[in-house]
Amino acid sequence: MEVGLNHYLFVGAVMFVTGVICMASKRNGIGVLMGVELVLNGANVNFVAFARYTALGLDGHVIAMFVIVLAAAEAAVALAIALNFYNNHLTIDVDRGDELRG
Amino acid sequence: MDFNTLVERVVHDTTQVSLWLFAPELVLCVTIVLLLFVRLFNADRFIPTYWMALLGALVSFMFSLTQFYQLRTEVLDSSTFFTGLLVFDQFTAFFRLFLSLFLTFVVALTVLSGIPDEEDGPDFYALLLGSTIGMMLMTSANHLLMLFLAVEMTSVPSYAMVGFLKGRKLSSEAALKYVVYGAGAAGVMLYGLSLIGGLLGTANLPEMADRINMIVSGEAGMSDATVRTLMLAALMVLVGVAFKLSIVPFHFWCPDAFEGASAEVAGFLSVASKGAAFALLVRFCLALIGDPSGASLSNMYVSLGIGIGVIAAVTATFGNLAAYAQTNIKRLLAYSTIAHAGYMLMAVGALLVILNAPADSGINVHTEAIRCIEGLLYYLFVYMFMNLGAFAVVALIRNEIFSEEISDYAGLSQQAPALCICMAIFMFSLTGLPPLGGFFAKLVIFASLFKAGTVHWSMWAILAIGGLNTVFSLFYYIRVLKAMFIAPATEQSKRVAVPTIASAYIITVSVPVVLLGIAIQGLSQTAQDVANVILP
Amino acid sequence: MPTESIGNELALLLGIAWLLPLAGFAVEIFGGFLWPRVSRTAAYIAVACIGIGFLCSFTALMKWGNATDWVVLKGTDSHHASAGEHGGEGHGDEGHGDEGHAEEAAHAEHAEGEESESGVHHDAVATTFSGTMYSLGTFGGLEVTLDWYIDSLTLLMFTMVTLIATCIHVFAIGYMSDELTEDHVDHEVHTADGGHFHRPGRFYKFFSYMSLFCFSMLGLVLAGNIFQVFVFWELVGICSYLLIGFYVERKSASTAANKAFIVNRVGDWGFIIGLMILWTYCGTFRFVGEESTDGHAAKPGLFEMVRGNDGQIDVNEEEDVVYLRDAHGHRLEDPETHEPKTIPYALLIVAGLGVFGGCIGKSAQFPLQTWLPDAMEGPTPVSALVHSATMVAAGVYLAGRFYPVFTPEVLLTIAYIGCITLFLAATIAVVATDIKRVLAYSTISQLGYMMLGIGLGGWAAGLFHLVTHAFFKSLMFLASGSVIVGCHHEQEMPRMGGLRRKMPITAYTMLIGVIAIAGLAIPGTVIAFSGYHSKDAIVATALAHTNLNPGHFLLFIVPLVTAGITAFYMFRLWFYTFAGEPRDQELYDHVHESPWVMTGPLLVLSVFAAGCAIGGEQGFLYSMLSHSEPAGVATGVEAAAVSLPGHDLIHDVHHEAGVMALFAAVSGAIIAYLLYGAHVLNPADIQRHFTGLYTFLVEKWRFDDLYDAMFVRPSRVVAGWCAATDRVVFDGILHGACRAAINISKWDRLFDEGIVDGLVNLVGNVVFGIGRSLRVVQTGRLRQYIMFIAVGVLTLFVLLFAFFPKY
Amino acid sequence: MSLSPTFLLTAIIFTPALGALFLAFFNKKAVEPMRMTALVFTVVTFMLTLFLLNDFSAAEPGIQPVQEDGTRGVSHVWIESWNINYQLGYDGISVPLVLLTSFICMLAMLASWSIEKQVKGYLILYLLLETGMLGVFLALDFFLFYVFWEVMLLPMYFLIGIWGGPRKEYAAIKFFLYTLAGSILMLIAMLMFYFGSSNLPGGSSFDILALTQIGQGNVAGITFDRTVQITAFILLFIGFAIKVPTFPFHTWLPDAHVEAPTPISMILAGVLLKMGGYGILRIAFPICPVGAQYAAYALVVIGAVSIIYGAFAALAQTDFKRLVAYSSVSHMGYVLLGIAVWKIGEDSAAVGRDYWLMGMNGAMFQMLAHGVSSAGMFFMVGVIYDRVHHRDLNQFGGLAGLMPVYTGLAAGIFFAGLGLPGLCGFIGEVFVILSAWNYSPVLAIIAASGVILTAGYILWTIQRVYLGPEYKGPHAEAIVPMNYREMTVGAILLVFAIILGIYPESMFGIMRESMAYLVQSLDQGYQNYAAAVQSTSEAISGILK
Repeated sequence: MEVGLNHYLFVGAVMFVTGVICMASKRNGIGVLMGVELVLNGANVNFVAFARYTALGLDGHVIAMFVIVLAAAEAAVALAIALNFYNNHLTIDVDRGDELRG
Repeated sequence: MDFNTLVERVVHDTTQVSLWLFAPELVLCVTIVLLLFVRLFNADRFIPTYWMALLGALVSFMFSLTQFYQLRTEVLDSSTFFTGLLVFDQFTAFFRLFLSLFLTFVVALTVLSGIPDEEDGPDFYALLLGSTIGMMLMTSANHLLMLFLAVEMTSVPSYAMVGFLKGRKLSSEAALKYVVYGAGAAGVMLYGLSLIGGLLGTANLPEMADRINMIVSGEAGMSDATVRTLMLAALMVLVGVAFKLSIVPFHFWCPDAFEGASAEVAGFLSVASKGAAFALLVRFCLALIGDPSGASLSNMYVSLGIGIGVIAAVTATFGNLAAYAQTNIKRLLAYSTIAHAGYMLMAVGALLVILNAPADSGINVHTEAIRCIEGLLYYLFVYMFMNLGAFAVVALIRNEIFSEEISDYAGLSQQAPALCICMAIFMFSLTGLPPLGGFFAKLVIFASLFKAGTVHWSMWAILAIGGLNTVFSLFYYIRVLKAMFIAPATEQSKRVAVPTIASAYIITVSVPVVLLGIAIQGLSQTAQDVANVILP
Repeated sequence: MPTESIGNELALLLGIAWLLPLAGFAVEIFGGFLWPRVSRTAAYIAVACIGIGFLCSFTALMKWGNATDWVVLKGTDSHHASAGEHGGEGHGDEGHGDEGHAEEAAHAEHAEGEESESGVHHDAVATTFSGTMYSLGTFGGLEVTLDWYIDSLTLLMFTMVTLIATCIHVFAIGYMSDELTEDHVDHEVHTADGGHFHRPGRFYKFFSYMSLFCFSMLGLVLAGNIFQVFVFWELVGICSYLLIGFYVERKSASTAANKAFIVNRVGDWGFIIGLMILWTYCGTFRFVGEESTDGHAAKPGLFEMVRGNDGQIDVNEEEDVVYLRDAHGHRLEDPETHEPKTIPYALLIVAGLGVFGGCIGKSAQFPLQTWLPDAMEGPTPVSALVHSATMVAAGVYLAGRFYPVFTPEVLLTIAYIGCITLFLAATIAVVATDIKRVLAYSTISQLGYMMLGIGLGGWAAGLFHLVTHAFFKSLMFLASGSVIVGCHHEQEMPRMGGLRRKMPITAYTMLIGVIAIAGLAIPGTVIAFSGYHSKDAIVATALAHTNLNPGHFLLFIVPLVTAGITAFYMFRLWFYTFAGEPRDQELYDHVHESPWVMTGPLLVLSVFAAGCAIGGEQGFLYSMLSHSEPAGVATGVEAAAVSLPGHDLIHDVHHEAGVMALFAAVSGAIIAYLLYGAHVLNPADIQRHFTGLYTFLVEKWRFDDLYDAMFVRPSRVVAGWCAATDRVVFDGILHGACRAAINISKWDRLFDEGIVDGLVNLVGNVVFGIGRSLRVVQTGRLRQYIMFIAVGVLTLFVLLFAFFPKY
Repeated sequence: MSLSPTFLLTAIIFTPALGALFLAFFNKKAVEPMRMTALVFTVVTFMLTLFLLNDFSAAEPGIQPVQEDGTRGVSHVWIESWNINYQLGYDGISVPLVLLTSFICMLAMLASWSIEKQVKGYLILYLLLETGMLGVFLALDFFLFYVFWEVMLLPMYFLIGIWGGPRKEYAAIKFFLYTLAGSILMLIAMLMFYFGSSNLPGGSSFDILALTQIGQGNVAGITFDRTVQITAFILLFIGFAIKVPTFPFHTWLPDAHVEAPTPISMILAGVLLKMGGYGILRIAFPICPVGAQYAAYALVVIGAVSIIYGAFAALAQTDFKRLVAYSSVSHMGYVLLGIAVWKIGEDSAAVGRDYWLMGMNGAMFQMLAHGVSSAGMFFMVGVIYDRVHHRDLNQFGGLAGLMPVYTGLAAGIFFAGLGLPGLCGFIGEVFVILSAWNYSPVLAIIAASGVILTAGYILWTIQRVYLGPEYKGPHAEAIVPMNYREMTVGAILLVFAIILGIYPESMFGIMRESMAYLVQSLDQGYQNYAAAVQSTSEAISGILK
C-alpha cells in the first residue's frame, strides 16, 4: 500500500482531534498548551501533504514554516501568561481560574 | 526568469510599490521599534512613551487618510502588493483609517486614564501597536497565509494586553482563558485553512471562487464529499473569525476577558478586533462567492447566509439577554459587544443572501449588496465611537471611584454631569435611538435585512428578532443610566472630580456619535463607494 | 317686505334678553372678588339684567303682535281656516303623492305672498321667523349652526321665563340675605369638632349662577335647532347642578346635585341617540328650513322633512320607511342617485323616543323622576325658578317643540309616561310632610299632565298648562320660601300651622296658587284661575282621545282622578301650614312676615297665577299658543292604531270634561278641607269646649278615621308603595347601576393591573429570568469553553449537513 | 413680516433646542434666571408659531407652503445617498397641533416653577422635548418624522425618571418600552414603504407626500398592494395607538402620568398623546387607505371600547391623577372613533362621506380640546399636590372654601373634560358621536353611553375633592390660595377651553379644507384600488373564458 495524500490527511486529522481533546481535558495549563501545539501541527501536516500532492505547491511549505514560527511565538506568550497565572494562583490548574463567570 | 531577476523584481516591487502602500503599518512598525529602543536605553524617562505612541498612531492615521484620499480621487488604484499577499483598495484604506483613528483615540485614552503606568508604557504600546498592525493586515489579507498571520498577529499581543494588569488574579485568569481559547480557535481555523488550501489547490483568495466553481461543475472531478469537506473547512475558518467577533457559541472568552482586562484594553478589543474581523469575514465570503452571476452554488450560499443570519440573531439575542443580569459594567458591556456583533453579522448574512438572489427575485443585487456593506461599515464606524466612549467613561470613572459595579454609579450625574450625559448618549446610541449614529446604522442593517427578506422570508424573521432585541436591549442600557441619573447617591459614595481634560475627551468622542446621526450623508456615501469597490 | 326686518328686530330683542344674563354672570362672578361680602351689587345687576330681558321680551311680543296684526287674537276662525287650508293641501298631495303636476300646482298656490323666510306658512302674514347666528362647524354638505327660531311659543316662553325669573330674583334678594355676611353659619353642617360650619357668605355666587341659568334657559327657548336645544339643555343641567349644590358643604346637597345631573345624563343619552339618528338620516338639526335668498330650493328643516307641509308622515307601508319631504311636500331626492331620501319608520320612532328620553330626564318623568324631590336641597328660589317653572318644564317645551317629528307611537308613549308620572307623583305628594317636597311631587305630577296633554294630541293644552303652571308653581315655591325664612329654615309642615295669621300675604298668595293648581272655578262664570283652564283643556283632550280610542281609557281616568288628588294635597298643604293652630309654639313665636322684597314678587306672581289664562281657550294666552301649533294637530289623525283628536272633537267634549275635572278638583279640595281645614277651623271651639273636647275629638277623629280608612290610608299605602318603588326600585336601580359600575370598574382595574400589566411584567420577568439563566452557561471554566468550540463546530457542521441542499 | 418658510419652520423646531444649548452655559445655581430664560424661549417659540399661523392659508387644502414650481412643503437634501430630505411643511391638520404644542409648552413652563430639583437639567430636557414634539408635527419626511418621534422619547424618559414620583423608574421604563416597541413597528412599516417606492423617478423615498400618492393609487406603475397596505397599516397603527393611547395599549399612560411631575403630565396629556392621532391622520391613513378601510371596524370598536373602558376605570380610581389619566384614555377614544368611521358602499365609495368628514373634524377638534382640558386637569391636580403632597381622592374635601379661585378654575376645566357645552370638550365628543351612527349604530350607542359615565366620575371627583365641609387629609396647614403664576396658567387654559367651546370655527376654519382634502383623497384612493382590483379580475376572467 502506497502512502498517499489521504494517509497524511488522516494523520493530520488524528493530531488535530487529539490536540482538541487534550486542550479540553487537561487541567494542567502546560498540557493545554501542548494540545494547542498538536492542533497547529496537525494542520501543518495537512499543509505539507497538500503541498506535495496538490496544486497548492510551495505555498503549503511556506505556510507550514510560518506556522511553526508563529506557534513558537504564541507558545512563548502563552507560557508567560501561564507563569503570570501561576504567580497569582500558585497553580497552573486551569480549573482553578473560575472567578470570572456569569 | 532567473533568480536575480526574481530578486530584483521583488526588491523593486517592495521598494517602489509596496512600501508606500504599506506606509501606515510601516509607521507603526517603526514606532514599535523606537519604543523598544527607548526601553532599551532607558530613554523613556525623558520621552514619555505615550507621546511616541500617540505620534505614531497619528502619523499612521495621516498616511491612511492620504492613501484613502488618493484612492478616492483615483490618484492611486486598487492593487495587490507584496507579491499579491495583500490587497490595497478602498476597503483596505477605509479600515486602516478606521483602525488608526481608533488607535489614536485609545492611546489618548490611556494617556488620560494612566493605564499603563510609565514603567510599562513601552511594552504596552508596543503590544497595542503590534496588535493594530495585525488588524490592518487582516483587512488587507489576500492570501490564506496572510490571513492566518494577521489573525495571530492581532491575537498574540492582545493576549498579553489582557493580562497586563500584573498581580491581579482576575487579569491573569482572563489572560489565560483568552490565550488558550484563542489558540484553540486559531488551531481550528488553521486546520480549516489547510483543508481549503489543499482542496482548492490555491492559497490565493481571488482564485478561490473559480476553483470552487470548477469543483462544483465537476470539471475537477471532485465528488460530493469534497464539497462537504470544503464546507467543513470554510466553517472552521469562520470559527476562527467568529472567535474574534465573539459570535455565539464562540463568545465565551469575551465576558471573562473583558472583565479581567482593564477597561481601555477591553474597549480596544471590543472595537478594533471586531472591525478587522468583519473586514476579513467580508473579504473571505466574497472570495468564496466570487462573481455571483456565474456561481452555481448560489442555493448553498443563500443557505449559508441564512445560517449566518440565524447565528447572528441568536448572538444578538443571547448577548442582550445575558447582559440583563450583569452587575459589573464591563461585563455588561462585553455582552453588549456580543449583541452588537450579532447585529453586524446580520448584515453579512443579508449580504450573502442578496448576492445569491435568484435572477427572478426582482431586486437589484448590486445596489442592495452595497447597502448591506454600507450598513456594516456605518455600524462599525459609529460603534467605534460609542463603544469606545462607553469603555472610556468606565475607565475614567474607575479612576475616581475604584469600582466597576453599576450600583456604585448611583447619583453620579450630580458629580460628573458631562460624563454621565455622554454616557447617556453612548447608551442610547447603542440602543439605536435617533438622532444618534447608532440609529442610522441599525436602520441600514435592518433595511438590508428587509430587502433580503424578499429573497428568503427567514430574513424577515431575523429582522423581527433584531427589532425585538432593540427593545430588550433598552432594559440593561437604561439600567446604567438609571443608576447614574435616577438613583440617589448613597452615603458612602466617594467624591468624584473628573479632570476637565478627561471630560473634554469624552465629549470629543460623543460628538461624532451625535453627528453621525445627523450628518449622515458623508459617511453613508463613502461607505457605499467603498462597498462598490469590493463587490464584484 | 317688512317681515325680514321684523324678524331681525325680534331676534335682536330676544338676543339681548338672552345674552344680558350671560354678561351679568360674567360681571357677578368676577365682581365677587371685588365687592365686599355684604354688598348686594350682584343681586342688583342680576335683577337688572333679567328685568331688562323681560322688557325686551315683552316688547318683542308686542312687536310681533303688531307686525302680525294680532292675527292670533282674531279668534279661532282664522285658525280654523288655516287648518282647513292645510287639510286641503293634504288631500291634494295624497292624490299625487309620488310626484307630478299637482305638487307644482300646490306650489304655485303658495306663491310669493306666502313664502315667508321661515318656510312655515300658516297665513298670509309671516308669524314665525328663523335665522342663523353662527356656524359651529361645516363638514361638506353638513352644517351645525346656532340658530334662532321665533314664533308665538318662543315669545310667550321668553316673556314668561323672564317675568318669573325677575320676580324670583327680587325675591331671592330677601331670601338669600343671610348670605350677606363674612361669617355665615351653616347649621346643617357639623364640623369634626362638633361645631357648626362657618364660611363667608356667597351672595354674589348665587346670583351669578342664577344669571347663568337664565341665559341657558332663554337660549334653550330661542334655539332654532335641536342640537342647539341639546347644548342649552346641558347648560341648564349644569346650572341646576350648581344651584342644587349651592350649599357645597352639605353632603346631601352635593349628592343631590350629582344625582340630578347624572340622572339627566341618562336621559341625555337617549337624546343623543335621537340626535344621531336624525342627523344621519336628515342631515340637519334645524327645525325649519333655511331661507332661500338666492332662489334655490331651500334646505328643509326637520319638521318639514318628517311632516311635510300638511302635518302628515309620508309612510311607505311596504318598506316601512318614511319619505323625507321639503317645505312644499315634495319628496326629497338624493342629488346623485335620484333615490328618494327616506328614514326607516322604526328609526323615526327610536329617534322620537330618544329625544323624549331627554325630556323624561329633564322633566323628571317616570321613570327618572327621582332626582327632582332631592333637588329641593337647593335654596328655595332655585326650586321656584329652576325646578318648577322653567328648567323642568323645558322637557315639556321640547316635547311640544319637537312634536312634528314624533310618530303616533311616540306620542302614545309620551301620553302613557305622563299618565303614570302624574298619578305616581300625586300619590306621593299626599304623604309628604316637607313643604318643599310636596311641591316638588306636585311639580312632577303637573309635568306629567303636560306630557299627557301633548301625547294625546292636545298640543296647545299641554303648553298652556306649562305656562300657567309656571306661574302658580313658582308662586307657591316662593311662598313656601317665605314660610321657610319665616320659620327659620324649618320645612316640616307638622311643626307649622296657623301661619296665615303671622304671614298673611304669604298665606293668601299661596292660597291663590293652591286654588290655581287645584283647578277650581265657579262654573258658568269667568271666575276661574289659570289652572282651571289649562287642566281643563288637558282633561278635555284626554276625554276626546278616549272617545276615539276606548282602549286607552286609562289616559282619561287617571288624570281625572289625579286632578282630585292634586286639589287634595295642595289644600292639605295650605291648611297644614297656614290654617289651624300653631303646632310648635316656639317656632310660631319667632315667625314673622317676610319683607316686601319677598312678598312683592309673591303678589305679582299671584296676579298672574290667577289671571294669566283669562278667557280660557278664547283668551290671549291660549290663542297665542295655539297659533304655533304644528300643522296637522288641529285636524287630528284618523288611524287604525291610535287616533288623535282634532280641535273639533275636543271642543265638543270640552264642557263635559270641564265639569268632570272641576268635580274632581272640588272633591279633592273639599276632602282636604274636611281633613285638615275643618279640624283647624274650629280651634276656638276646642278651647271653649275644653271639657267637651274628648267627645268632640272622638267625633272628629271618627270622621278622620273614616276618611283615613277610605282615602288616606289606602292612598298612603299606595303612595308608600310608590315611594318605595321610587326608593327601592328606581333609586335601587340607580344605586345598583352605580354599584355595578363601580364593581365593573374594579374588575376593570384588576384586569388592567392583573392581565395587561401582568403580561408586560411577565415578559419582563421572563426575559430577565432567561438572562439570569444564561449566566449559568458562562461557567467560568476554561475547559468547558474549549469543549464548546469543538461542540460548536460539530453542531454547526451537523446543521450544515442537515439543511444544505444536496448536490 | 414675512420669513422664508424654511427659516420659519426650522426656527420653530429648533428655537427650544437653541434655548437648551444656551441654558447649558448657565451656572446651575442661577435657578431663577434659567427658568426665566427657558420661559422666554418657549414664548418666542409660541410667537413663531403665530407667525406660522399668519402664513398659513386656510383655503389651501394640501401641504403648505406651495413652491413656485408646484411642489409642496420645503425640502432640502439631507442624506442624498438615501434620498432622505429635510422636508417640512404644514397644513390644516398640523398647524393647530403646532399651535397647541407651543402653547401648552409655554404654560407648562410656567407650571414648572414647582420643580426645584436639578433645575438646569430639567429645563434643558424640557426644551429638547419641545423640539422633538414640534418636529414631529412639521416633518414631512418619514425618516425625519421618525427621528423627531424618537427624539422626544429620550428627554421624556429622564423627565419622568428623575423628577417623577415614588415609582418613577417603573413608570419611565414602561413609557419608554411601550413607545420604543411601537416605534420599532413603525420603523418596519417605514422600510416597507421605502422599498415599495423604489420605482419612483427619484428612487426609493421617505417622502410622506410621495408615499401618500402611491398609497392612494395616484402614481402610475407603483402601488402598495393590499397585503402591504394592511400589514403596514397594522404596524403603524399599533405604533400610533400606543401613543394615543387606546385600549389595550394604554396601561403605560396611568403610570407615566401619575409619576410624572405636573408640567410633564400636562405635556404628556396635552401634546404627546396627540402625536399618535396625528400619526394616524398624517401617515397611517393617507398612505394605507386600503389597510385603513380594512381595519376600520376594528378601529371603531377599539375607540368605543376605550371610551367606555377608560371611563369605568376612572370611576374606580382613588388616586386623583390616575383618574385624570384614565379620563384621557376615555377622551382619546373619541379621536380614534371619529377618524375611523369610514363606511363604504358596494361601489367602494364612501357612504355618507360628510359624516366621516365630520368624524374626522370632530376627532381633530377633540385632540385640541383634550390638549387644553387634560393639560388643565393635570395642572389642577398638580396645584393641590404641590400643597398637600398626596392625591388620595378620599382625603380631600372642602377645598371650595379654602381655595375658592382654584376651585372655580378647576371646576371649569373639569366641566370641559365632562363635555359641557360652551367648553371645548363638548364639540369634539358630540361631533364624533353624531358622525358615528352612520357607521355603526350599535357602536355609536355604546360610545354615546360614555356621557353618563363621564358625568359620573367627574362629578363624583368634584364632590370628593372640592365640596364638603372640611379638608380630610394631611398637611391641611399647607393649603393656601393659588398664587398669581398658577392663576395665570389655570385662567389661560380655562379661557381657551371656553373659546374653543363657543367658537369652534376658530379651529374648524383652519382644518376644514385640509380635512376635506384628506377625506376626499382617501375615498378616491380606495376607489382607485378597488377599480384596479376590478379590472384585474375582469382581465383574469376574460382570459379564463
